[in-house]
Amino acid sequence: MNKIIGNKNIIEALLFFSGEPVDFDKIKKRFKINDNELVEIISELKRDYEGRGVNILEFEDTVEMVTSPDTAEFLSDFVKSELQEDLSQAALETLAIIAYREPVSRAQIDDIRGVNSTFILRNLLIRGLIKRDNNPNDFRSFSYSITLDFIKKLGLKEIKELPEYEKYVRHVTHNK
Amino acid sequence: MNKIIGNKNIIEALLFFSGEPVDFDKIKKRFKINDNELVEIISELKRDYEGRGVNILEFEDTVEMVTSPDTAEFLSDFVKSELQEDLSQAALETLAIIAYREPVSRAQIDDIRGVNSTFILRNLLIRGLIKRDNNPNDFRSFSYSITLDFIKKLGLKEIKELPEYEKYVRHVTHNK
Amino acid sequence: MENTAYHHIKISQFEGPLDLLLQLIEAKNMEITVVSLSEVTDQYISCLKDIKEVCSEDLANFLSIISSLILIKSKALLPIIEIDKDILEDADDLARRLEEYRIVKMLGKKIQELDKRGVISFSRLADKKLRSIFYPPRNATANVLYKYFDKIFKEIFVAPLVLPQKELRELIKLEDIIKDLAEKTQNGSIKNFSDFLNKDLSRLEIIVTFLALLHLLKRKIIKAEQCGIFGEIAISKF
Repeated sequence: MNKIIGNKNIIEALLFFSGEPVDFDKIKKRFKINDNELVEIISELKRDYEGRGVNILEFEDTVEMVTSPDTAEFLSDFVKSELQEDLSQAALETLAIIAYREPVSRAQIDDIRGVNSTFILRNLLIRGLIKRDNNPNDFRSFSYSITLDFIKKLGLKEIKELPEYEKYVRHVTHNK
Repeated sequence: MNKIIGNKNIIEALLFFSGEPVDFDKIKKRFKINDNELVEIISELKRDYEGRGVNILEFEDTVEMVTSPDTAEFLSDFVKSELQEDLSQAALETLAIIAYREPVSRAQIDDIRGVNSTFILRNLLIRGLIKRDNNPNDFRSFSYSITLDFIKKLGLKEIKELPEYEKYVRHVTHNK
Repeated sequence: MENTAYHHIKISQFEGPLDLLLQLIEAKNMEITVVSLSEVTDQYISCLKDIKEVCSEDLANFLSIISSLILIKSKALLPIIEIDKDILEDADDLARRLEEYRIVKMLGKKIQELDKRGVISFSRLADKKLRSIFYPPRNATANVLYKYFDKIFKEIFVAPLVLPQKELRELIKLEDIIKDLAEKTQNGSIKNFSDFLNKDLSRLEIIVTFLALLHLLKRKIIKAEQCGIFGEIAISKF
């Protein structure tokens, strides 16, 4: 068994075992492999799982093993997940702002929506659809971005699959 | 997509998702397939996972997806290496909520913290600091409490010996 | 007559001041421009009067948009008046904000379509056989847990929810102001707009009052004349 194959198996087992997104950095460090080797292993795994009931999902330098979206309908008898809950108009607007404008502060979200977004942000945070980090340029405020759960909820493989992503995406810089 | 392939994918997703052995009967009933079809699907899946990091294990009329035995040692080393001696602020906060409010559901913890606690809870579980009583039909209704090992480690005989425990318990008005 | 026309446009639920404005403009199949903003001003105000439940912060947002709309509308109604450059920028800014909101709302609808497919990737449930390794942290002592819980307790369990004050809501009784202004003008008890303004009025209240004035002008209930920029506005019975 050569090194790449061996590592590939262990990484597959690790992804299966973890049940959550695993950082690229952790894998690289632990397996003492470089970026190229990691990319190669992940694309091999992706190929293995193409058209299968399980998929490999990459998001912001993490990788996770998940069920393939087209099996969701049949799994719903067995699963009860928050991801299945509907989104209100306020949630949809706020998610759209965050997904297409991330990272974005609460003030910016409020400004675009024209209303206070405190409650809806809290709701989305609890549901795990968005996350907040300290704003790199202002430690008193948070910046919001979407999570892997949001991608999973929509059954996407990556953020770029969002509708008209290239056309409308605008990554704001934090100089407000 | 023909019926057999479709079902195979869905069963693969189900096995992946479940994290425990799944009864043959449950699968046959749910997918309206007979013994022969089930046997065929399982052997196809076994073949797909031959020599891989994840295996299909059949045992007494149940089938389960597991990590392959030769990855076990590595995985347990990996988990240990991931554990940091100190807990993060978020983890301490979660632990404190569980300690003073046990038994407490994830929904309650999320509600108090205002963010999703899934990954933190998983981490605390792996470290053996908390345990959960599970309801297999509803992931959200697991309830969490502090393990006996950790109570002892804190130098307490029981959780009620935490500072000001009685004072806070009187305020269990947060009945969400 | 114009008033009845407004009510034909059914406004579904809206998410806030910008959403209401957008729905009014879209109901008329207009593009978002300064002109279209000016055209929906009256409707916007009449819709706002019907809103019963609105918290003070949202009300302030509504009022700030109303004030921009009124400035835009005043410019349209009274093209002779010199308008400050800032005000024109304000109008452009409102149009720009509304366009941004329109895009975001449209993208939200597209996200909803994706969501409605019910196509979801699930993570694995936590392993039932998850083998835990007892590894207690150094930094989690009984006192540390106490400290953290005490902080949370004070924030969440004890701190009362600060409810928005009612003051702002009281402020926008547009209908009352219109009635009052009409009455006082009719019976001649005031002759100038400034007579009607109380010294203690906030900027927002002045805006609302000015709005009442515009309404009465438009309905030809009163006449108004202004001598010079920032000059006094003389008002009288029509």
